[in-house]
Amino acid sequence: MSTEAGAASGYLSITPDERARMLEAIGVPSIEALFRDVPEEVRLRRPLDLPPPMGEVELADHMAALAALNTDQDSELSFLGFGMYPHYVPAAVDALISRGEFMTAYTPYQPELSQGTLQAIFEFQTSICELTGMDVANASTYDGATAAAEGVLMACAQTGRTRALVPDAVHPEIRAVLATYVSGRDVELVPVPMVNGLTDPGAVEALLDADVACVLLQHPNALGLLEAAPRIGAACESAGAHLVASVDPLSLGILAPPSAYGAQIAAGEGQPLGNPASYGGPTFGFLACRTEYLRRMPGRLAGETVDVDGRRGFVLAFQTREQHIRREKATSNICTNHALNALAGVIYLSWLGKAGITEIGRLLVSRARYLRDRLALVPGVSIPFPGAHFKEIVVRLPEPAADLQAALQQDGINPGHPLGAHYPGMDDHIAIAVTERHPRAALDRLAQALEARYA
Amino acid sequence: MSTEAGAASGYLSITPDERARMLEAIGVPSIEALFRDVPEEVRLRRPLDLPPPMGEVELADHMAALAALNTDQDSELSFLGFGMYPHYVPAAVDALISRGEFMTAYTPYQPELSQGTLQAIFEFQTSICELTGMDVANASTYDGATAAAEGVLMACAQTGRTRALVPDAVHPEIRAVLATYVSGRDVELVPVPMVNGLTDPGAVEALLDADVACVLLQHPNALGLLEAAPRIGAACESAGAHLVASVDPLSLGILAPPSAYGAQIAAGEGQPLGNPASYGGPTFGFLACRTEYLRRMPGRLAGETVDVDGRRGFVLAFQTREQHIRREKATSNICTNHALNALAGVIYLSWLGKAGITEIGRLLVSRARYLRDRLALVPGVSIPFPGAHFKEIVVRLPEPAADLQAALQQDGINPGHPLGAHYPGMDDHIAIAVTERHPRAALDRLAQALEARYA
Amino acid sequence: MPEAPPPTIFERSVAGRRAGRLPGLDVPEAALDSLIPPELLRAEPPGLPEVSEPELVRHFTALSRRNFGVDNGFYPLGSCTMKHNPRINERAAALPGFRGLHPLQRPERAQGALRLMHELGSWLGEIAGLDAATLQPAAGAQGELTGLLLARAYHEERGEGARRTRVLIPDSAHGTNPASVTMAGYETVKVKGGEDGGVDLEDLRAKLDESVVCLMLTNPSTLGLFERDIVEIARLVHEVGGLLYYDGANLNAVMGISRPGDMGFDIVHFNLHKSFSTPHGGGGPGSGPVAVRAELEPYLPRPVVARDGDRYLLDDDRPRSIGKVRSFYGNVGMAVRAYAYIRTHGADGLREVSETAVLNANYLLARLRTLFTVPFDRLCMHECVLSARDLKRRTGVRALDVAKRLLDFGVHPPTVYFPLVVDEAIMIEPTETETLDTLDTFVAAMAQVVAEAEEDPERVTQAPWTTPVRRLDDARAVKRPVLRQPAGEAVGVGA
Amino acid sequence: MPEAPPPTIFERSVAGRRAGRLPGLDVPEAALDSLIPPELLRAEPPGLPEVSEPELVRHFTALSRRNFGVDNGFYPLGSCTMKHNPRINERAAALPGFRGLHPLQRPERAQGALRLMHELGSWLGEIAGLDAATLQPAAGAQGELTGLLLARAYHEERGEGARRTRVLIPDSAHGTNPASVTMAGYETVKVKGGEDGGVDLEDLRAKLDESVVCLMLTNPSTLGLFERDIVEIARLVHEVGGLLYYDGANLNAVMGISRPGDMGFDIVHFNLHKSFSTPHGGGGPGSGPVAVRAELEPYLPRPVVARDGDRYLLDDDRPRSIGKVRSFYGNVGMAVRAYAYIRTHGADGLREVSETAVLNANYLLARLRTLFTVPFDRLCMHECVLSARDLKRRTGVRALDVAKRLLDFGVHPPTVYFPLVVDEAIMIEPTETETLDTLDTFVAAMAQVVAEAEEDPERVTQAPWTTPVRRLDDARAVKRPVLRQPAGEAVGVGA
Ligand SMILES: Cc1ncc(COP(=O)(O)O)c(C=O)c1O
Ligand SMILES: Cc1ncc(COP(=O)(O)O)c(C=O)c1O
Repeated sequence: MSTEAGAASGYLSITPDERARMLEAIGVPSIEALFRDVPEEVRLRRPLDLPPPMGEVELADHMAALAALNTDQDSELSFLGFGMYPHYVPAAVDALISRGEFMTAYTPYQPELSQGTLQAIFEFQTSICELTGMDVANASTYDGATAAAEGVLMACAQTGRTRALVPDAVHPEIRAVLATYVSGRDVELVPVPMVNGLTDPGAVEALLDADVACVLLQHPNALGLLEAAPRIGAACESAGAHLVASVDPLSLGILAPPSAYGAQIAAGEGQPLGNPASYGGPTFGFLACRTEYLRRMPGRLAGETVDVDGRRGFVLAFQTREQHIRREKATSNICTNHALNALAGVIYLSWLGKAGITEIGRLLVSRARYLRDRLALVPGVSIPFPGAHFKEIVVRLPEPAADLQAALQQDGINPGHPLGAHYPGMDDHIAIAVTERHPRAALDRLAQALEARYA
Repeated sequence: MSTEAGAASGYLSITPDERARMLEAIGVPSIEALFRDVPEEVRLRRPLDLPPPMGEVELADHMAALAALNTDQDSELSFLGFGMYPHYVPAAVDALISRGEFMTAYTPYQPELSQGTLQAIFEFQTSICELTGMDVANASTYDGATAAAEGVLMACAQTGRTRALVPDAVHPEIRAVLATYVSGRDVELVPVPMVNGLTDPGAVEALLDADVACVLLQHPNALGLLEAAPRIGAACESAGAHLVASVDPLSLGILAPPSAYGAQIAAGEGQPLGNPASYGGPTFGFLACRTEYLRRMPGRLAGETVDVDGRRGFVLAFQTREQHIRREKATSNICTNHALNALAGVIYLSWLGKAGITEIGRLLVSRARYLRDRLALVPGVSIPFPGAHFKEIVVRLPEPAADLQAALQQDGINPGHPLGAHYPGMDDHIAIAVTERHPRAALDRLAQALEARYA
Repeated sequence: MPEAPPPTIFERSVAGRRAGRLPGLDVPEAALDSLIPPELLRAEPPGLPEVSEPELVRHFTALSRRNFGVDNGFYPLGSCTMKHNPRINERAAALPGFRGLHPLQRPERAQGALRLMHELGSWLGEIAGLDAATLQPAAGAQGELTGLLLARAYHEERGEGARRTRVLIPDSAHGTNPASVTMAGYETVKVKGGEDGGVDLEDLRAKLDESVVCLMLTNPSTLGLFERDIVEIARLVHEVGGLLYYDGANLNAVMGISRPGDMGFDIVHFNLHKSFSTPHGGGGPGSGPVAVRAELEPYLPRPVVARDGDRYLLDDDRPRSIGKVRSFYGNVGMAVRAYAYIRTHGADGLREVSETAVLNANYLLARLRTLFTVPFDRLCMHECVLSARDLKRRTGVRALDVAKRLLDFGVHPPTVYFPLVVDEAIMIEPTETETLDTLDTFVAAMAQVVAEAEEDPERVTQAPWTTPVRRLDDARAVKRPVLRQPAGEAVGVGA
Repeated sequence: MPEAPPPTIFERSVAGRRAGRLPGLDVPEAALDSLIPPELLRAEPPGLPEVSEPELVRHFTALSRRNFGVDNGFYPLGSCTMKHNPRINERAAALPGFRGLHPLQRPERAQGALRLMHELGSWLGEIAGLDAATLQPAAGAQGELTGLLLARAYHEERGEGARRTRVLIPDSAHGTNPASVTMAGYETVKVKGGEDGGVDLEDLRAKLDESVVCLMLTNPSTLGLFERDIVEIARLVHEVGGLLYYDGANLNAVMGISRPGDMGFDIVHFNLHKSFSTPHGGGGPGSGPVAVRAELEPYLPRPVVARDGDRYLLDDDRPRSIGKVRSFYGNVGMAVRAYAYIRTHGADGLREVSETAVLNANYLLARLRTLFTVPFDRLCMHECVLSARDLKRRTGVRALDVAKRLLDFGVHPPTVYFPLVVDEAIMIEPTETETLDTLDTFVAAMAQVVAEAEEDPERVTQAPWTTPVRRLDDARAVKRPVLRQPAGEAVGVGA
């Protein structure tokens, strides 16, 4: 044992005295003796090369100092979006998900002790079904990208086909993850070109043949634009392909649900629902499908049942799909998912409610339109894609977007995300996201900054 | 009803429909009719003149903007103390006291539903008794000043005497509150002068006569110095007066407890125990006494007992002292006290533990001495009071302390609290507090700033 | 899951364990007795618990689970206004700029806090219909003491200090009222209640003379009834030179509807932890600001938050002030929450709060009136007081038994035996934040309890049955007082 | 206090209620169908619950109270490392600079996060005895997939991509291992366990050839036993050109004691939510960083956090990378917690963590060995696996029954029926954060359950008795699946 007096941290609970008694009960002379099965040649005979320990007092200051090196969304007027958005996280969400009973529990394998998590998942599943119009939703995936990837794999398995159409207008993070997920599988990804910032429906129609398992449609797409979802859905249907829709959950108060345009599978990034950005994670992905897909669904599913006394209760249902039962034949390898983030999601959706989900949709689209119209008037700035949008708009600048960003950040404005790294030829394009936390004055401030710069 | 559609805030739970049904059940035609007992001449027939309502999203930003106008203890290197100290609040304390079961409960009048609060108070009382060496502690008072004031009133009532000696070295906030508390009572406060920053024990001895109920001794005193507590305690005893000691709870790992120098009553400010400064409150006061004083103790007392099945449980004991039973004959008017802050206190003390309370005392006195020695070497700076100190020191500057403070704050250092407003002739004195959050480098930074200024 | 009664934290203690880790000594080490005179040093360390963080967290989590707050269910505790505690308020108070602000920070660098305090003070003045306010008092009772001392200062400046020594208080008043009178060095004189639950004007007239400091009233009264004669009462009190004091515990009934100042009150205390939604914390912290008429403003506790153009400052130069009632400026952390609450609602919202509180209480009164005795047959305000007098006569079941039986239904019982003027009082304050479903469920529980009282009274008189502990022996706690873990006994029990 | 089964949040819904308030429209209002083509608009709003904030808080508080976490008691769930979740880690992750940091913030303005990620990566490398690490995988299973794809890239670059298709996995492995193999497009080949619980070297040799991608092992194995032949195993696998993959779920046994890299492993995944104390959250989020030998570094998911002098940057120019396994850079919020955890302990502290974890497990094994069957009579590492085989034979009571009966004692049961190679397995992982008292109480509970099994088996086979619900009908949940609140049905039920 490293230290003779007391434990190395306040998280350890065995005193030196107790240790001695325990060793005696075990019948070994020392801690060292417990490790006798570890061959000498693989023993580490030096201390790990790690920085010295810190007590909580110093650690708190150290972590605060590190955090202070980051410019967070509230330290500047930020229009960054492109996949993650600084939506408001209600105080009640944080207060509730940090309750130890939720936060420190494992996956609800023992339902009798886990009714809280299980019922919350059931309510989460219901909320996601309500939003998407699907029949079944799982308990969460890691993020929106893996949700989409799992969705495509499901569609390939279900249809027995091997090609998936993946428009360029799908977010590059999703496309990248999908490419990795299929890299070992017999699945071919076929890109679909973009016209005017939109997936070209004609190209989709042309590419749809009897080998195509599905189209992955992001709507609103990576550029914030609304796709011709009904037409693409109809095209899928006539080709016997399935539609996997990746959607922004906050759009679904005003936008038609995936079910309405024929999707069999809906996926999405849950971050806008009560989850902070946290430099990209943890957030959660959601995945929902038509009943036909139920047994192909990866991950946890909570279901309602009764106990031996007839009392209502919830359990993990259809576990035979999962890796711990089905092993190599499982629908996916996912085990630990993003339950606490999904819990934040269902609390958020309950906070927002039926009226709120519609209201926020209206607010976001209206503000985004106001900003787009306002920026269109700035000399030198233009609107490259005329289509309808949701909460994020793309504008074209008279300079590289990265230059604008660097300049405006000096004055506390982060004007959005430069698109050049993602789309060739779009160096002067910038994606600008608007939320309920961006009042008109904030939008005007951005517009004025551009006016001043390009005057 | 003000709004026809929906409630004014998310905290209201009655819908317009329900309202109509309820009015019907009551048998009145309108909300207005419920107020028929309110005479027309006292009805407010206009809206209150208040700012318009704000939803949570905007409110969060508004509150953050207000908060940003304040320079908090972590936004500068702060040596402010003089009654409130930026001690570290462990993360576990915040996590636990914010649990709704604790935070949203009332005073534990229904013990069957309040065993959590009651047992925590019992543990708090035990901790305070352990610290102070007293027999009985109450569940908390509003703050250290009211605790001291209640202590003095207890001593007057118990001894049947009417004068209390109040040294100038007692913190001005305590003296001010005490003066207010006795203003309507037959109690006379007699000041005791300070010599070298200390209460003059000779003066105490001279003033102690058969009319003196008690001496209020703060130890360490307002200037951070250690008083001649044993001598003053002995003097009290021979004069038949009682000693009310006001103490810093964090000093009691290394300093003799009030019981050791003859105090009958111990009081103190609990802020150092796991409570943030919050611009002065809420924190808590603690009040403890010898058994003889039990029935004079103000406020709540939790006691152990058993239920009808013989199970251990806790209740509010000796309620016949309190205002809700004894009314004008109660020991005090205190009702709502500072239970949640005291809960933070007992969690903090359990976090610190027996070893920690001693360790922190050593650390603080050592750092303060280091700083005092270091500053004594700065040209122009002197140590006006040579006595032993705990965690706060006073130094004398070659300029008004307020000038130094204003200058150093420009560079992110708040050098401490200028004493001129509290003690005549001390314009060039500054009280500098040191905590476990002030590593040597921070102390050196202050010293270097003074060196630079006075070079 | 069954949770065994947890041991105390002292019983969990094992020598050598600890949760917290402090920085090591980073300055030259010196023997303690070289820094501090040996006679001032402690011989034995205090016997604080020795636990690790996992145990610490589990222990206090377990304790919390043996507690019941508004978050856990209906809490119609009359006179306590147990409304929902909004979580955004907690977030606001936890902002570093508020939470970590030192009270001696220079006002130039505390402008956010000072502005908030100044605005809250003026809003409270507007709500009360009075001219100035202090946020210093820490709770309602301290607000009362403050108010009485303000009255003293007022009378003293008018040369009437010695003459005025009596404070009139209705017999239905809360215990803190008379206790505060004593704290202020005055004498309590009780005023009887009249037929309709209001102040008996005859008795009031009889007791009013020039020795009166003030009359302390709650309005609505602790009976939940609006004082219909308030204008006349104010006239009478003022006629003899007395002041009118408003105990704001019941303000939740009248916000935006009727203002104490307009009723004739001169001094008002608020309970931010009642009307303005700050959490009760299991017995505090609260906050008891006091608003007054302009004539009383000079006496307010010092310092006063003042405004000079765009700047806010602490004015401590207040020669006529009564001084300080607590250190620094009061429970500013609670003021932050109350500020957020008022800002959330605005004028119409606050009015709707009160309207709904009164609606809910009258709904309960209407639905419960056949089950219990209604002492005063009037519409109530934000709470209603029933009596178990007849139930007791019929069945032997008392108000206390009803309260205890309700525990088995997962609701916190109403206040019982207060106000004292109603025999077997049951005082129900639902607040505006409850749902109709909750109110109906409560009515059903009450009906069941009354039915049980008729059919099987033991079911009620022996209740509760399902709580973590059952009825506790109060007498034993006084006869054989155990007010702390016996020293030494505890440590090591857990091992 | 008895808590009735709460309705669902949908059943609490009443039309017209809402908790959240959004800002009003502050830009020119336009008809929605002028902003969005009508065919893209939604006809009916989604049926989200309509509740006020008080109900929202009460509902999820009530749900939480029907849950059990490490904060509530002993949680010796084998393979899950349910250690205490330090609260300072939560505070650190909630700092605005981490919590509110956008992943696309320019790296110049995310230096704190990048530095933390870079340091954590290098510490994990040091702990694993390997050269480079990625934090991108979101959980252990994703770490496995990542590791397998790294192996694929490695073999492909060596021109062996087509040839190597088989992944060897011991039969005691966790289900994610074979599932990940399938995800990666490979074939799982099972390797038998030997007499002493280790890999059967004969069987391994028989299955090793040049078609092998890698061997996936946990060490200690899921039996809680250290693989004594690890050096030989590594040699054999490497000899045929295969790689050695380390499933880090059991790393808590060997931190600072023995490093996977030194054992011969080439790829290691960590579970920050196990060994490094980040909370499990009722099923995530976790975090599954992967460390590799230098040869595999070029294939790591992009971007890689790189260091250039004092600056940290995101290097996305990684042509040989396997690509991305999830969006952005992984669960950075969990990395913050793990960083704080490692920083708290330092080298000696981490070693003591493992030593104590192993001590506690062996203590339980020593005290429980007479109650159950011990499949392998060896010292265990951080967990021990017992069997209820003989108990079942004698009494009919199965491992599942033992688990269910333990619920009545307020402890979470151990893992049962895993690993699959042990009949009626009971897999106990106490972790290092438990007190001796807790361990002893658990032993006593186990002894009582066994005694009951002998004397009154129904007491055990019908358990639990005291949980909020009793045994639930799993079959019904599949036969008559109810996976969501039926649409429409719910709303208004609460009214
Ligand atoms: C009518 C009334 N007045 C005064 C008080 C005292 O208020 P506090 O507990 O805040 O001191 C109360 C508290 O319950 C009350 O109900
Ligand atoms: C041995 C082992 N391997 C892998 C995993 C999968 O890890 P995760 O749940 O983080 O995906 C687990 C989880 O329990 C495990 O115990």
